[in-house]
Amino acid sequence: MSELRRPVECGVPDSKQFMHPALVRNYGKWAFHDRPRPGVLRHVSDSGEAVFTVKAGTQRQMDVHTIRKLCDIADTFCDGHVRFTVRSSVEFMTTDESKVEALVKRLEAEGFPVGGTGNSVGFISHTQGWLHCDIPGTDASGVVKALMDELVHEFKSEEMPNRVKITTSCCQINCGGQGDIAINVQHTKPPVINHALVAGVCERPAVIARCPVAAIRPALVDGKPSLEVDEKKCVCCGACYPPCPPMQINDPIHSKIAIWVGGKHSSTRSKPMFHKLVAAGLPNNAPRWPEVAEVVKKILAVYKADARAWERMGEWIERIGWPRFFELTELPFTKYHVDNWRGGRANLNASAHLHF
Amino acid sequence: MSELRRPVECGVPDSKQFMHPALVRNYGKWAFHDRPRPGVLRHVSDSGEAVFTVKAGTQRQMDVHTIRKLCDIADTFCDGHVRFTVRSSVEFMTTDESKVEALVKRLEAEGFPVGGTGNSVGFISHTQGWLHCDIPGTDASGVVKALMDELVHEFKSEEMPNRVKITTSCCQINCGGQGDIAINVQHTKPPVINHALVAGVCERPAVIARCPVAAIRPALVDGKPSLEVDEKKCVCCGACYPPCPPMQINDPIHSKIAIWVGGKHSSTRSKPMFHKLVAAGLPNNAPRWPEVAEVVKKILAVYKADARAWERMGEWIERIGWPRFFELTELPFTKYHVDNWRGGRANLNASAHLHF
Amino acid sequence: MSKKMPPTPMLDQLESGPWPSFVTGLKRLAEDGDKPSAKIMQGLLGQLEHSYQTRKGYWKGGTVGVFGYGAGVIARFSEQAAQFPESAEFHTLRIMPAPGFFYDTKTLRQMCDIWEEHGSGLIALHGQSGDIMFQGCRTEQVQPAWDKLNAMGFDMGGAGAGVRTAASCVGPARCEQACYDTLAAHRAIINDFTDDIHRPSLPYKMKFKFSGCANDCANATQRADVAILGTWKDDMQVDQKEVQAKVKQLGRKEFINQVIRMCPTQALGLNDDDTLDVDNKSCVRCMHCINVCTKALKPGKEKGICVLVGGKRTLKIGDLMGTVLIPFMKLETEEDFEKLVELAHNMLDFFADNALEHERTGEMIERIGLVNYLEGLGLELDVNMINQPRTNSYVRTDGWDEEARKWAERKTSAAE
Amino acid sequence: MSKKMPPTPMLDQLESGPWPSFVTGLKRLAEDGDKPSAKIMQGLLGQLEHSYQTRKGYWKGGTVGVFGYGAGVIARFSEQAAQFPESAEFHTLRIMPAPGFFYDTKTLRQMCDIWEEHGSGLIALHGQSGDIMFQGCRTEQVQPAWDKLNAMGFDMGGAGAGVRTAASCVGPARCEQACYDTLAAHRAIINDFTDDIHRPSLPYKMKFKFSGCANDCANATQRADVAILGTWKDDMQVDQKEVQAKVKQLGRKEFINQVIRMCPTQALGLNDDDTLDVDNKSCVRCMHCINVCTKALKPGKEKGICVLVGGKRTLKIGDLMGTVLIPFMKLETEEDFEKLVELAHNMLDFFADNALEHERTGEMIERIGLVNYLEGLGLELDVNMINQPRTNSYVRTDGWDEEARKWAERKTSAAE
Repeated sequence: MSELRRPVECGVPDSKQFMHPALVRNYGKWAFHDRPRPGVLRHVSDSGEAVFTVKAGTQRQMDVHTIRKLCDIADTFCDGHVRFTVRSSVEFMTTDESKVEALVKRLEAEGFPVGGTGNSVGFISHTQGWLHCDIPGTDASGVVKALMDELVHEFKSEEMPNRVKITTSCCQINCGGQGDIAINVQHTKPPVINHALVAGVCERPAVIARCPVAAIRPALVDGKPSLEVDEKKCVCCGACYPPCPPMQINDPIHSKIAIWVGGKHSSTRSKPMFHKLVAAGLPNNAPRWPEVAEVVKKILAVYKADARAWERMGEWIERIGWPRFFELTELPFTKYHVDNWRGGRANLNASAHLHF
Repeated sequence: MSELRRPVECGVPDSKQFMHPALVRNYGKWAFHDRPRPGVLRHVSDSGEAVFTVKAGTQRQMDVHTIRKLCDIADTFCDGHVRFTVRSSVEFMTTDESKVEALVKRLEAEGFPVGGTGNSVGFISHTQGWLHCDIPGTDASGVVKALMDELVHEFKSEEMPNRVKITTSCCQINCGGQGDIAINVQHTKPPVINHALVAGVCERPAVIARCPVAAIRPALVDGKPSLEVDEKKCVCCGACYPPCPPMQINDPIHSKIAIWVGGKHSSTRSKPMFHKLVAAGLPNNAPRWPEVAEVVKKILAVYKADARAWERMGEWIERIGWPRFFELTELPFTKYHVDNWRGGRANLNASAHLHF
Repeated sequence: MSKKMPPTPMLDQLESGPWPSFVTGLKRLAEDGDKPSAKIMQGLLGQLEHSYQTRKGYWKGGTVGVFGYGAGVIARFSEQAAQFPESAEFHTLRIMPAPGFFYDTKTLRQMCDIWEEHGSGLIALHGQSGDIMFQGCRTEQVQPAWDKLNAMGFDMGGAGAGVRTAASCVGPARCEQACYDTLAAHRAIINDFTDDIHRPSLPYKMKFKFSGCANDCANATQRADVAILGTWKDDMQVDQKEVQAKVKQLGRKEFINQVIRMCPTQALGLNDDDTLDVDNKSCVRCMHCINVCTKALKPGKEKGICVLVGGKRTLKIGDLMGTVLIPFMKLETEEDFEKLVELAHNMLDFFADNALEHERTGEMIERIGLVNYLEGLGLELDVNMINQPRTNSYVRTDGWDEEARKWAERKTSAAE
Repeated sequence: MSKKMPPTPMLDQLESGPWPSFVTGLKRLAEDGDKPSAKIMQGLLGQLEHSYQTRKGYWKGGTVGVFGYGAGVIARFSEQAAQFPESAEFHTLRIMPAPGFFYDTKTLRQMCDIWEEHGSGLIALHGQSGDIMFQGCRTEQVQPAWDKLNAMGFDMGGAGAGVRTAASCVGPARCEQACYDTLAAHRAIINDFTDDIHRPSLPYKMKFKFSGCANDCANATQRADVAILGTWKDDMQVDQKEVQAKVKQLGRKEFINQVIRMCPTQALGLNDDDTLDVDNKSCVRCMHCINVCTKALKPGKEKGICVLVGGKRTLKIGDLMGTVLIPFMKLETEEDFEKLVELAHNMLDFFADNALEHERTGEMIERIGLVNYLEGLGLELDVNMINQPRTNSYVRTDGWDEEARKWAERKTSAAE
């Protein structure tokens, strides 16, 4: 065996070497932008030069053939330059307005929906799921594909009151982060413990420390050191499962899907908001999760019809009030919606502000 | 000794027997109101009848001679009817517009400032203090008299952006409640314990339970059961003093005055707000508390100059931002302003909303 | 001037200035010739001056009462009795006024006469709880003073761990914004709770306050365990002609600034013809636009109350605002009032059974959770009770389907 | 079709529909004749179908790495190796892209070739942290694949308890709203932290994200321990002619609704001549009006950054948004960038020294208090760090005068 190579610890490369020359030319000198049509952006620089960007959706988990196909398009239309967005859309840039229409057509023809600009539903940010994760409750890629099939019109048009960011998470760690709509696994039963394996696999004090509600304690089971869960305290979050795989939290029946709405990272208008629970108990129904799709589509339809221009999901609900949200979406309101976590009192209505 | 009389448990009397007949006539039938001048309200009923109310300040703690003087005025102008407000102002009502001017003059001549209507500084709600309370850190009546002497112009005019409710509290129980400005005693040293008396006077477990930070524990001092305070934990709130007078919290030097702003009970526009700490460490400087008056006057002057129509103190600050509040009032901003009580994270700025 | 007058150099400084001086009043009482009240006041002035000099209070509590009642007299014994013997006992009688603090002069004069004879002549109108505070009474004078006040038709207020004296805004007596009869509600509740006022046996105090609208002039939201606020369910009333007049008066830009822009839920728009576009579904009944445009705008016609629960001051867990318990109920018929009184009793009973010693209702709810409180009272969950649903996934939801079914049933039966 | 293709009836249902199908991509790879990647994919498809059938995941972690680094490879071993031996090892290489996810096709094609040879041919563009995820690699192919990717000028991303790969918005490369050079800042920080990325030894992960303005397109506020957001200090730039054009385009009422009424601090007024009245002192740099009026409005000229600290996801204490640590600093000169990198190092060092095991920065600050964190970093307290001052009196303030003196000194020295 030959000697191993020391890594070149080079960090991230300079982006300018990969950028379209028009972006390099006008770097930091942009005057304004507008959107000639859904899926297309126009950025105009101080010099008057305009750059057109055509944006299209991808499957994120791409085979090399798909990537090469995108490269072919970039070579044909954009002098071999391409970029991706935070939400895995692909963007093609050109200074030649006459190429835009052909580029849009080509992308659509190759199966990449053009859109995701302005007040549209963007691609759903997601995690690895059954394809690659070691603790997943569901398969993010599948949920996202199934949903985007249903929402493709909203991706390709700009008919929403404001942009809609949807996220998914395959466990309650909430890798997907905050979203206008978040589709997250919600376990409903305490972990099932394989006591024979705990001592060998798990660092017990560390596992105990991970529990947010102090529901785990050391125990001797069949003469072996193990862990036990106080099931009255347990909130079924699965925090103990990653550090201790014998504490299996995933269950084909009892690991459900919950829907959260109104999360927002931006400080635009309102301060950033956490998403709020609106539906739970939905079945983890692979391969197309129709029950989840139904709830998401209903929420989007109501938001689209009722919200005003520029209101993000959470802002719209703050204006119309949660009573009206539950009324319009026809979702049940239950005791589980009432926050009982630390500081939950802040989520009670301490005012005479009422919506009827 | 004669036999004792059983009380007639009659509850509160019906108000209508004491009301001006015009109020009884138009009870529940009012159309609108306006304010012909500061200190005077006009209420018009559906029938078109108008009732004029003249409002004046009192000292709240009244000797019988003062009350009889008010009665004389009510007999002269209002057919013997009078009412008081929640904030101890006195109100005289008449349907005869021609009497209003004379009534105003008479009240002013008798030493009762006419005002307190609309967007004025109302009378300062206060507690009993050294005059009657068993745990007071200061004398509310004195603080209020000293301050109202300084603020009388703002009581008599309607020059504030919105109404200003000032409250005082002689200890951290905060009897005065929330206010646009709250002037409250803030102790700065742990209680001084007379260990000889604790066992005899205090129910020790109850005292321990009262402490919000669990800083009190049982102790044997000089062979006697007593209580001791963990001075590193103690927040000097004085909660232990009422149930255990030997735990003396009041101190002529170390019991200071703190100023809080932006409290609001109403749900008008914004939801109700708690007042926020802005100044502390002010001396308990009887009989006229000039240092307190200076801070209060400064805050009011800045609010008056800078706030927009209808902004209550707390709403104004939310708009201009706390950085500007501290800049305009020239008050120091310190680590003590940063909330470190349970849930205090909610009072950190979790956004990119910045005021420069 | 009587030679008994103590020197009061510090208090004297509170006699000057434009605001009515309580010190001047105290001194006038102390100078009242040979009246018993004068003696008490001489002692009191001496002790109060001593407090100002030393920056310390000198009263301690104790137990003084009247026959048949367990509360209502605030006992004060001086720790400086040797130095100021005349005011060694300086108790307060708490007497409940008529709701809305209405008086005729006959009543007030009679009260003055009684207090000059049996007390110090010092009366606070009113205490923070809403009582008439007859301040400064020797122990043996408490019962005779009370007998006379009670004979006038007045009753004693609350103190200690019981129901306390209530307070209400002026309400329909003189306000077009009142959405219910605050004075009647005040009287209906308090007069049904006299036993709990006069014989306190609760874990801690319980307060009711009544405001006719969201302006909350009675400061109920934070200052009462049970805050009863007026509101309405239908659309607000708009007189578009008066709106146009207001736009003209303020000017367009200022009208936008003062009315449109300040609506907390952006429920108002200004049409190009200067009429108002009201989105009543977004309106939260906050009263702002109605306050600005008193002639043009009014609450709707389907008026009623909402009930907030749990307001309190600092000790022990920090100040709390009340939170919504009943988003809306009518309060017009006798049955409506009975329903409200029944709710109040249920709230008191649950509090009596479940609160810890010295725990206020709001603290109890914080400890046990709103959902358990609702279950205890047999009240339905309503979305108006929350600001927003939970933001945290730490909850065990395996009863979801059952809860969803309950909600669906409620909705169906409500629709029927 | 190769006879090795496993039956995938459930996955097949994800091939239909308008959105690009990852399943179709996986199958195409599995059908790639005799390429090594085809075999891996056949196994992977079998196991994934099994997951869909049983609703369970079957990967377990482990330790696989490259020479010289302690992180960057996510090891995956199948718990169903006997049934699906071809994909028994299915590791991921995390590779950091250029800031802003810019590529030329030469680079992408080269990456594809490498991954077809050494891996499964499946690449995610990009992972949630912002890495290129080369997914599906056998253990012995990890080093050769890495050698080639590294030779291209790319480096490995973060994993485990170290600094993680960063993400940034498109920034000045193609956005007029960017208030600083997000791509340069991203590169400056990450390339100074390669040791902490590649040899993780922190209590838990640490993430940096870069957004050019409050729109936060990089989702930094909640998704990064250190969020660097663009802002400005002077007045926003207004082109009143373009404002008037926008009013004309939307109509007056709609302009009021969409712009004036939606400003979070009511900092905008509409003058009678349809120009904008901006109260810059009340403006919080939220970007809303600028988003609506891209031609008329722009950030000010005195641009810079603010730094938020402590964003994170649910475990352990619940999701946290970052809170303000540095309200404003310039980021233009080399010295400015050095200052930022130094701050980042100080934050990392303090975190390394003071956080508990598996505690994120935000949780540490929650535990020790912001004031102690600031003291630890030697940073000054600033009013922009708070939403509002404390509302609760439970604090011992006997050092007040000293703290007030410090503040006065700072103000004086700032004025000089």
